[in-house]
Amino acid sequence: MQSLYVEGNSALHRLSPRVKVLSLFLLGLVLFISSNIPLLAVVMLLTVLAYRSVGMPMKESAARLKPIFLTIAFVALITFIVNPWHQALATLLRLTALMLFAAAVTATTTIAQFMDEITTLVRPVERIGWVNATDVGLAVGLVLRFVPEIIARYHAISEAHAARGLKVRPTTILTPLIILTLRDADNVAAAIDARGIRRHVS
Amino acid sequence: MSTRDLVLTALFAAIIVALGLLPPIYVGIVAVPITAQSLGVMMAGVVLGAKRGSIAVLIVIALVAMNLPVLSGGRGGMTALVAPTSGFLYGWVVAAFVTGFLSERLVNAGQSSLVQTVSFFLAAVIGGIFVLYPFGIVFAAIVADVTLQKAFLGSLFYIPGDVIKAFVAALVGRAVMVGYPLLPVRA
Amino acid sequence: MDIRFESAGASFGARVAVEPLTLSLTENRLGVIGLNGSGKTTFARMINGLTKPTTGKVTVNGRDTRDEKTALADVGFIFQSPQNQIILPIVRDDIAFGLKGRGFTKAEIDRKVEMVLTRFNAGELATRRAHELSGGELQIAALCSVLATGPNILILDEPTNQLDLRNRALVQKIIDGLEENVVVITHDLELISGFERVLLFHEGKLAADAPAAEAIAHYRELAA
Amino acid sequence: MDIRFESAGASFGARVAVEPLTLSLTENRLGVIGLNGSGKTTFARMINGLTKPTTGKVTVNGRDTRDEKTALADVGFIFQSPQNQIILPIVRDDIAFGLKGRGFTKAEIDRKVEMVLTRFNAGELATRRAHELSGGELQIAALCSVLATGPNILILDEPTNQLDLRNRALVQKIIDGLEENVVVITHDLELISGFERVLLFHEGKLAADAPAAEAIAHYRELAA
Ligand SMILES: Nc1ncnc2c1ncn2[C@@H]1O[C@H](COP(=O)(O)OP(=O)(O)OP(=O)(O)O)[C@@H](O)[C@H]1O
Ligand SMILES: Nc1ncnc2c1ncn2[C@@H]1O[C@H](COP(=O)(O)OP(=O)(O)OP(=O)(O)O)[C@@H](O)[C@H]1O
Ligand SMILES: O=C(O)CCCC[C@@H]1SC[C@@H]2NC(=O)N[C@@H]21
Ligand SMILES: [Mg+2]
Ligand SMILES: [Mg+2]
Repeated sequence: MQSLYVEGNSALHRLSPRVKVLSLFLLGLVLFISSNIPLLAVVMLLTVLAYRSVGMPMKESAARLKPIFLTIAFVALITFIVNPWHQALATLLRLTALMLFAAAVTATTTIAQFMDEITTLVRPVERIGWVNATDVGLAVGLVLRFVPEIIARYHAISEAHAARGLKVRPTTILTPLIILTLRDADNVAAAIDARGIRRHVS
Repeated sequence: MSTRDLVLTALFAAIIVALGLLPPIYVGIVAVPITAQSLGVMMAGVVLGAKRGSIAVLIVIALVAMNLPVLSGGRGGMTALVAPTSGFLYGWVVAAFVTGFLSERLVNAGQSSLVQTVSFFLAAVIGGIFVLYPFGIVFAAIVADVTLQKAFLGSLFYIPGDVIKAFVAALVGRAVMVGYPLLPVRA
Repeated sequence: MDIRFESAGASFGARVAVEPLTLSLTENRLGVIGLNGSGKTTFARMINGLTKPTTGKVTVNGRDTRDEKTALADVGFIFQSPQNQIILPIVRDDIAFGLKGRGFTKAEIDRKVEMVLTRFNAGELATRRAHELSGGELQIAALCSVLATGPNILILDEPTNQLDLRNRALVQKIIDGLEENVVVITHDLELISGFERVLLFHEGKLAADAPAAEAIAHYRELAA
Repeated sequence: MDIRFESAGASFGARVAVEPLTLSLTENRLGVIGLNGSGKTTFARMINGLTKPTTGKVTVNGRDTRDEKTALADVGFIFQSPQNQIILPIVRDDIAFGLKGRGFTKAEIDRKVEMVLTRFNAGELATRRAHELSGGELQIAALCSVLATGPNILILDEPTNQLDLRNRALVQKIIDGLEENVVVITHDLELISGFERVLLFHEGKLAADAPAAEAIAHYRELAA
């Protein structure tokens, strides 16, 4: 989830978030169903263009995608070993296209827009009475907000280890990380209440 | 759901997502990676309890369904929802629930630190291995079209790592109980 | 403003944070001072209902805080660590976020956001990311988010924390200029030195309720 | 202490946080002041090697910080937000934790923990939960953890943040009484008003390097 919002004013930035979120969803479906290689290749090329259009410098965009590419390469390799080659190629194209498009959408959609779209999407389900659409939107927004914060905390705590000459170990990182983020979360919850953001519950 | 519970579940969903930034490790020719995210699932159960822990996992699955690259190695979307890995993914909901359920019953503040740690460990092993693996194995066998036996043998690869993760989750659970007690308000 | 504490106190388990106290607060400016851990933040949270009294009751403009499930909408609160209070990463989005679900149209929300940014001369903050802001800018962004919803009472918990002389002066100027009723909790005594009413807390009890000079003098004795 | 900056500067991407500067610091007490974002924290982090210079070099007691993989062990650092620095949840455990793996026996570690707690008159903090401590208590717990390991130079980044008058005076007394070499970064000018050498940063550059009174006067002009 490193691929967070990138400032800019590209066509994708201006495109309605609803269209983006829906087409991401639909693309996932279509790519999943089809295994027609020429079609997949064309779609993949289109997603390359979409991703390039966001306007990130080449170096940054490559850095963002590197870990994902490695995974895709590996999954394709496994598929290649146990399946016919064209299936492996289809997997490679499919995953690459999806990844690029997901990266392009997350780079051009703000958290606020995501929250609004999800709230609208979930609204019909609300009738069952299981979930509250506003809460689902809020929860998703909070996840997107917390991820970079957790990473920043992780860096702060490993620096604290370094400053005291201590080795970084999973438990000595995780314990303070979780306690500190829990405390932050409590403060965020208090702020949400103080700002009257979840007034539908009262 | 109180605002606090909502925020805490979102926090643990975010912790699971963040653990996905650690690169997944693929062993052998099984298309299911060893991932740090299952540690996040165990911790969600241990720290938040059954209800909030399993909702945290559901939020992650909702993000996957939106095609967001939140699983280890940047995966998401249909290709992650109907794949050899997906049984584990759905099983995570139950795993977090069972881990949380057992933690809530087994652990209380009056016990010695050893008892607490061992109980959290057991809860994480039962939820995160015994309950989780059947989901993963059956689903993998169906999707990848291999025999159950083969899928079962393949899943043995994960045991050492998952036992270590259960242990880490237990230490974290115990430390949180000492340093930031949430258990009294669990339920 | 009209805040009443009627034998209202708050405890966390065995620890009493604020002992039962009876007070009526109607001043436009109120200062709150005291040693670390003396109960200032807890007292302030009782005003907006974030902390419910464990004994007695608190009413704000006639409403009992215990009757409201969540915090009172007409009491704005700037927290001791404002970075946790900014919920969405982009300042403009965050301000707008607090206005949603209140029956405003999108256009009205946008207008209100612009208005509050203009009020604090903070238009250039609109598109900035909250986590990149300096301490002073963050404080101002938090103020905008809270004031956009039009609270009648504003509580500021240590608003000059970490600020340099310049940002401190800016915050002081903003506080002095607010039309809203303001409650300021602070260790920065200059900030409240002109206030007519200052509460001094000590170990959860009210040790003074007096004009600034007197309360500050008493505080200095306690701290010595 | 013997800290040398030789045309040492630090940038983050395109943003220059500290412009290349050449300095030799040998005083037992050093103050660092400046506006928010002027580069004070970055400068301090360059001293213990948490931030490596992107140009030039920094040596501390003769060692080049670039040669050390991690931060220098003989430079203790109290962070601007000390809660990040406490690694284990209980104060006593945290102090002991920093001493592990240095070849001490369990008994020696326990003795050292007691010693440092006694030194700061903080015995009652030993069994407290770090996240529940008030600002002042947290600052003192962080000091204990760092000083237990016996650093030769101690860097304090805004140590009086959030503190009441009493804790502020306590921290001031502690700083004055430390035998260690001390670098204090602060917006609380009184804290460094007796220092013979104070560095004033402005937009990443050294705007003054002078006795306290002179540097402070210059700072006030900048902030006006
Ligand atoms: N959620 C909580 N759980 C347990 N104890 C708490 C809680 N909140 C506050 N306290 C305790 O209540 C007392 C009063 O705390 P409070 O935060 O109101 O102090 P304060 O005057 O604002 O202090 P400071 O100047 O350090 O901000 C302290 O002893 C504190 O440890
Ligand atoms: N890790 C980083 N990445 C990018 N920019 C940074 C980073 N750390 C600091 N900066 C920038 O470098 C400049 C100097 O920051 P620094 O933290 O040193 O300031 P400071 O003088 O300590 O300010 P304050 O008084 O607010 O603590 C600021 O513009 C800051 O935004
Ligand atoms: O990323 C996914 O799509 C789900 C991965 C599931 C991996 C499972 S969880 C239990 C077992 N332990 C591991 O480390 N990996 C597998
Ligand atoms: Mg307080
Ligand atoms: Mg700083």
